[in-house]
Amino acid sequence: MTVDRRAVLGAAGLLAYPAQAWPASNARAGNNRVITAMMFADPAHLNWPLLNTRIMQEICGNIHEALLLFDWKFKPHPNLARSFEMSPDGLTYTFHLRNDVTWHDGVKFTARDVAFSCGTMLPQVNPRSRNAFGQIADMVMPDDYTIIFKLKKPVNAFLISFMASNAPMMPAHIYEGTNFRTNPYNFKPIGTGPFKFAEWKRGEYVHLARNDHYWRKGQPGMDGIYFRLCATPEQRLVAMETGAVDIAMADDIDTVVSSRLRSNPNIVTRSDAYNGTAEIMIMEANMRRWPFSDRRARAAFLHAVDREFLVKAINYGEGKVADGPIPSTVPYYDEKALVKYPYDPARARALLDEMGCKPGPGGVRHRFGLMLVPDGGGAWTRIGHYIRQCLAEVGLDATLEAVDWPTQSRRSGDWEFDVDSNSYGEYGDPAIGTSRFYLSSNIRKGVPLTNLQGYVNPEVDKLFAQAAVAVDPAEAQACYSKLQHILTRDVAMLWLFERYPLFFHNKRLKNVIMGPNGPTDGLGAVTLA
Amino acid sequence: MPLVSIQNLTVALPPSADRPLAVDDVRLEVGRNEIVCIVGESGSGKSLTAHAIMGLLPRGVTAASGRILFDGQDLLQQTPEAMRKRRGRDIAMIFQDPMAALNPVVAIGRQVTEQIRAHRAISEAEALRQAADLLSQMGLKDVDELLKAYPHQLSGGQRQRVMIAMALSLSPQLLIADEPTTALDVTTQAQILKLIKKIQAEREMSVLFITHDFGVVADMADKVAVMRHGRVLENGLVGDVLGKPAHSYTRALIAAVPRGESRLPPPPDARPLVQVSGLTKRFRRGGLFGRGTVTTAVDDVSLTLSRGETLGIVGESGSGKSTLARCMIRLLDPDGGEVLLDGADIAHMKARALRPLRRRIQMVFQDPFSSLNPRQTIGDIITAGPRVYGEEPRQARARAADILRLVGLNPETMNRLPHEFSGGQRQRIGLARALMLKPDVLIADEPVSALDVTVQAQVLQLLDDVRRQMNLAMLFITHDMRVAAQVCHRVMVMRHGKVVESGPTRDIFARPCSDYTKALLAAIPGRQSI
Amino acid sequence: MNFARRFFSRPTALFGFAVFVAIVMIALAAPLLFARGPFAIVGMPLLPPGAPGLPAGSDVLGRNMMIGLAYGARVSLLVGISATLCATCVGILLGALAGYYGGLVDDLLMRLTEFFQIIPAFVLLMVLVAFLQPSLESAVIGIALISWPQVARVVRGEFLTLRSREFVEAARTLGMRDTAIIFTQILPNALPPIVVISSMMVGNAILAESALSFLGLGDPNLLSWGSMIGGARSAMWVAWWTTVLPGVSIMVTVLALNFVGDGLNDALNPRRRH
Amino acid sequence: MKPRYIAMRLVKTVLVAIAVVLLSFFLIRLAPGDAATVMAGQAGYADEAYMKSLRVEYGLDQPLPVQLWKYMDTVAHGDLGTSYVLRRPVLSLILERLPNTLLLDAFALVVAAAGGIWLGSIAARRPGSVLDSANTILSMLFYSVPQFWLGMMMMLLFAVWLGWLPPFGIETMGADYTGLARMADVAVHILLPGTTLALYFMASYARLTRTAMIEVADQDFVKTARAKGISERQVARRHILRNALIPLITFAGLQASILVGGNVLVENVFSWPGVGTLAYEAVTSRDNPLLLGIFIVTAILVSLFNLVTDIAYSIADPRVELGR
Repeated sequence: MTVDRRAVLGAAGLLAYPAQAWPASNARAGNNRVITAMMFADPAHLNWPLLNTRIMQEICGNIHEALLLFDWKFKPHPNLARSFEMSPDGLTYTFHLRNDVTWHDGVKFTARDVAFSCGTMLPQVNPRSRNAFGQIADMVMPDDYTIIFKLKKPVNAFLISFMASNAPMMPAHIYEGTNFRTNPYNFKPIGTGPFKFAEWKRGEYVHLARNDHYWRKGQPGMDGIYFRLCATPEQRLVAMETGAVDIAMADDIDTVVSSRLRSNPNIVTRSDAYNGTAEIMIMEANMRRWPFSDRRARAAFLHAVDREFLVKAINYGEGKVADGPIPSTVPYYDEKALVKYPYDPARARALLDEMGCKPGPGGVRHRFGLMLVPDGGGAWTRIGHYIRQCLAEVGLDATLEAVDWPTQSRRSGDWEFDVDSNSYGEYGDPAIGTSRFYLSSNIRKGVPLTNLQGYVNPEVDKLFAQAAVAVDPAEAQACYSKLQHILTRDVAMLWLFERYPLFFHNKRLKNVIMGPNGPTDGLGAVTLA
Repeated sequence: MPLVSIQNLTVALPPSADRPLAVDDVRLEVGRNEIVCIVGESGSGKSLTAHAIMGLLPRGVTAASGRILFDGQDLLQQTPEAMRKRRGRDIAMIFQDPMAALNPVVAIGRQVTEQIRAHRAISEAEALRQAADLLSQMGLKDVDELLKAYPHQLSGGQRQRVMIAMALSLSPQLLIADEPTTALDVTTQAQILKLIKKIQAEREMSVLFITHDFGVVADMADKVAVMRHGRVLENGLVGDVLGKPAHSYTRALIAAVPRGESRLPPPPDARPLVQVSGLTKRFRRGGLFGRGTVTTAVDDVSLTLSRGETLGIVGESGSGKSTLARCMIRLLDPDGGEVLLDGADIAHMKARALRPLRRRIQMVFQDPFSSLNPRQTIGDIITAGPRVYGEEPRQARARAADILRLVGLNPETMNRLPHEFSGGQRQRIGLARALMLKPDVLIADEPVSALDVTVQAQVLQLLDDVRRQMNLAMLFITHDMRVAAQVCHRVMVMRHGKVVESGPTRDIFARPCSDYTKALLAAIPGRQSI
Repeated sequence: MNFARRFFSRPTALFGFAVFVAIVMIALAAPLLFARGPFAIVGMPLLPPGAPGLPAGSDVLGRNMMIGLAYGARVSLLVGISATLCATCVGILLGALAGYYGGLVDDLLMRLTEFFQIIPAFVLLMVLVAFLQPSLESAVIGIALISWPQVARVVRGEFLTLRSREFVEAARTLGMRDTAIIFTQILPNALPPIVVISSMMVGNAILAESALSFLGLGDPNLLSWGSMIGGARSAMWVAWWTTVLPGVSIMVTVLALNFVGDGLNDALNPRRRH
Repeated sequence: MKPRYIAMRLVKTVLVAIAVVLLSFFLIRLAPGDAATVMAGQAGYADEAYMKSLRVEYGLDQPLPVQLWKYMDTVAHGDLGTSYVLRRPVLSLILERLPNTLLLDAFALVVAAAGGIWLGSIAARRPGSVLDSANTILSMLFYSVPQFWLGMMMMLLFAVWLGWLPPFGIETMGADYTGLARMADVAVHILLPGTTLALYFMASYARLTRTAMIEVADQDFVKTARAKGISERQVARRHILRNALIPLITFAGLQASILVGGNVLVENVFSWPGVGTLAYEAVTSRDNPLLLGIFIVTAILVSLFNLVTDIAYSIADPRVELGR
């Protein structure tokens, strides 16, 4: 079955309401040089490394900056670092910093801040930074604006670790020697970015004001940003349509209605704003339990589910079927290496028969639980409902388990599940975002978002290790190609689809998305029409 | 020309009622400067006649035909606004229960001035001054305090005086008093009756007085009208009607009024079956933290009761007579003293040990409507006791038929539910329930006070017959001296939880020792005339 | 007989009863009428009511809303009635003990019901359901747990007044045991208000279940009216029927139950009729 | 007697709060998962060291009785502890939100009571009339509708289709209004959520008023009032309504207690920054100190409301004496 989005839209158009909703001008009032973005929940605090969630990236990306910026091909460019070089053996990196950068409180930004961020604060509080910065053996600062990193062993993903989402620069004069978790500046952060923290009214908004002393000339192009709390999906749609809010990011708008916003002439839609994160929707099978301990059962699962339909109908076309562990939008993806599992219920049944998972009374071969990501009846619930129907066709009876976040985290961490649902971001390099789910060394009971499935393959372990220290990109590519073959052959995970979260902004905003990290790189370049 | 002349008044009830007419072709006159009593039992239409005069018939009840001439004008033809202006000014009314008739959340003063100011354009202060005058005329003291008080802070007598003061505030020509003393204690009743009579004489106004009690009629009326089933049976000067009643119903009514003198022989001298000594019961009120207040409801009461005799406990409300009974039958746990039944102290017995003894003391309750479980058939109600003690259901039902016959009911009524019976019949059922257990002692707690006077006489007779037939020891609790005189061998007068005096009925009535007893006796309405 | 006549003489009670019976019939017949179940995808998503084969339109997944509404009735009624039954049984038992015996038992029970009165009920319900894991059973248990104090208070009040009525005193003087008095004398007379409050409580339980499902704390394997609304939240501007129809279903069902409760109240307490 | 009684009630309030802490402390901890797992899950990346450091910081590594003891100790010092997730003092978090919830409550209470009493007294004037029936049915309707859904529908109607009112939130973002302009701004925003809340309670007020007025109208003192010859309007106002309103005080107190904990659903639907949304966040993130804090503050407020209700009752009805 195919779903024509336009037909859907036509049906919906029957009751297109008069566009006279509460006027945006009312909602925005006064200053037109201030824009409003939305947040679906209040963040706990504004210490970015301490809680590296998407909402923090969106807000703090305007306050904090990284040393490097990355282009659409994930090539590094100068940012806070004027220039940088790597030694041929891949063990020494030198960064030359700009000397015209000041923190929002007027203190000069220097190498000491970089050393503090990369050497102390980030590895300590941001688990994702540990891969790269954990390998730092020594840091040398010949002057205030130069820093040299010496590594214990080569790290293939070292430079990409300087993406803003992984390595925001934090002010040493604020945090050094303090308890990072309780520092009062967690609620009034100090950064170097185009906007500075102004006010936070919990339950309502976070207000960022223009940084008049921003080092990049001519930026920022507006007076401030309000991040307005819009807790429910219907609020977010209304806010966007009425123009009360200028920007909707990532999951703010349910895919169900994305076509409606796409067709709105006042709104610009981007589906590439999160290429840097490169998110895959997955299901994890607990490989300690039969039948999913058998690769044939996992293969049958994939054959049973029409993932094309899942993308098109359930996710309204916003994405692409995920064939393997590495998303198709990032480096190292190798389509030729993949073993694919197209929609084929007959094949699924055959595989299950072959492995001895035979139909019992009522045609049921096996009953198991399918734990859903709690999203209050959103996309994951729809995915769960659809997959349950698909599996029933091949004799697998999945019971959906609705849990709340704490329960989901605890049960998955403690391996108390048959199949659970999840998603992961690649964050520029498989060594940062991907390998953690497949390495046997990362089987850690009680810790969510690790190798929960209990997948063990020494060859995979070896290849990931080899790729991580490869200095030559070709060598890394070879390892990752081989990995993609082995992992897909083993059905090391139930990959569903790559999600391209949509980014919407009012067309009065220009230059909003400038690279694969989208809003995380900040909205300093934005100009207003 | 009489002040009020009711001509062929018919009052119709709504279609859903059990009868079409509440008042049927009534003719009645109230002359100037006279008291006319309407006397009748419940459902006689006496009250609705009065309400018709006021123009205050309940919703759905209408004056279907006839005229009510007041000073020559037909009140039934008046506009509602004209009637409103007359009410309170020309015709005033006082009601049975002054507690219910006063607004509980408005101060007394305000309630009096409200009436004055509804008809006269004067200031609140001036109205208050008048109100104070009126209240003192009614014999009330501390008037200024009283005006600020709320109804619940007053005694029953004070409240009714306030009601009368209110009614008289605009010097109406006619005062309608609808059973104004029925809810009051007997001594208070006497005072209020006296007050009404005095004021009537002073102001030379007309009073229409509604009552069920021929004793009151005898004391109050110049003329009397006897009503039954919405009709006036007899109408005339009070002396004529009392002396030579023309209608048999009137005769029955007069005969049924207890005489207030003992007809019973002195009690047989026997060994006491029940001996109560030093019985005390206190009630505590108050919460977890606050110091609760303690009232002593029964204070060191002793008595004896023998087979075949009836002991009357007489007292006004709050005298502790009901509490005493409930302690003796262990519905309440006494705080001190003992209750010996055949030598066994049941006052402090554990529930388990007490259970087999319970059948020996039984009780007949006051309220014929709440004393029978509305969801059980008569058969189930009266066989419940025997079944508790393990009697075969069939045998119990056979005995139940006998007992029902004994109390004057048809045994075929056993499958009916209580609501199908009248008040008097229900009291008989209650008695049957008690008798089923073949008790030695029967406690009757105001068994006839909720009944009409003719029914009252029948039930009293039945109780006395049963007592004699079954050789029961009977404790008879009542507030009515006349009733006590009729059925009791001995009488014990109680007040504030204490025994005032006790002795053979004749002695008490003939030679009361205490002032209180004397006051009680003096307060019996119509004592001289009937 | 008399009771039935009194009950059905009210148009609202008649309407409520008829609607309630109809909804029960739909709920019972749903698996017979729609064997494939409510989750089957039958067409394009968000088709408006009246599209071929879709009298109530399709939802965000292209499922037949009609079937969803029919199956939703099963969940709502099942939760509503079971939770009420549990709450009523517990409430009667504890309320009867407290009202009849008074004293310490009463004090303890009143403190316990006060606790439930003080803690925000819905927050407590969310904690309970999170603890028990969202499912049909946990919804029933949770709702029963926050509802029983209401019954207990009513039963206690009834017992407090009834225990001093003379027919109860009479039963005691006859030597009847407490259990017999509670169950044969008092309880039958206390039933009318219990019946009334229970019928209203079914409605409230349905509302609570829909609120839970709306927030995603319902049983994900069942389609309930609340979860239909919750799942279609984001689509409500583009496809009104996805939220309006389940909402109206809840409203009509609860309204019917409240009308029934109102009718029962009047029919069982003829004196309070006006 | 009265000050003493009030003092006793305040002492009781403290005892109730302690009982609430004890009961809910264990109740809350029955739920699976803790704040550490939540935060690890949110961060998208976690390891043992990170989670252990969180647990040590929160004291979650201690045995339960020790945790309880420590918590009671902080509470005894007038401190409700620190939120796990938001990392700020619980008391200030709650006090930040409480005014918003109280504002919404007060609006809902006034609208519900005024509207309900008005509707109820109209209905009571002619029981059984068409107006009365319409009133009853309408009240029942509002009583039967799911609040969250009613809120969504109101938003759809008044904010989206008609465009008369702002769809959600408590004030206009970035407008920085002051004084009257700000009050007007908040007033416009409160209309939808406030009315949604009020309609539910209005139904109860209307029913209670109607029943009470009909019952009072049957009482003897109303007959007395008529017998005095005062006008029907005065009878209705001074005698019937005045008495009929007394039971409503109890209901208003009850409503206040129900509302003070915040309404999770209505606040959620309208993004109203009140205690309800805070409680919802606290439950879903296992922020136990925050949830316990909300329970304690609610318990104290409810006890105070009960006291105020009792005092108001004793003023309105002279028969009722405080402490009896």
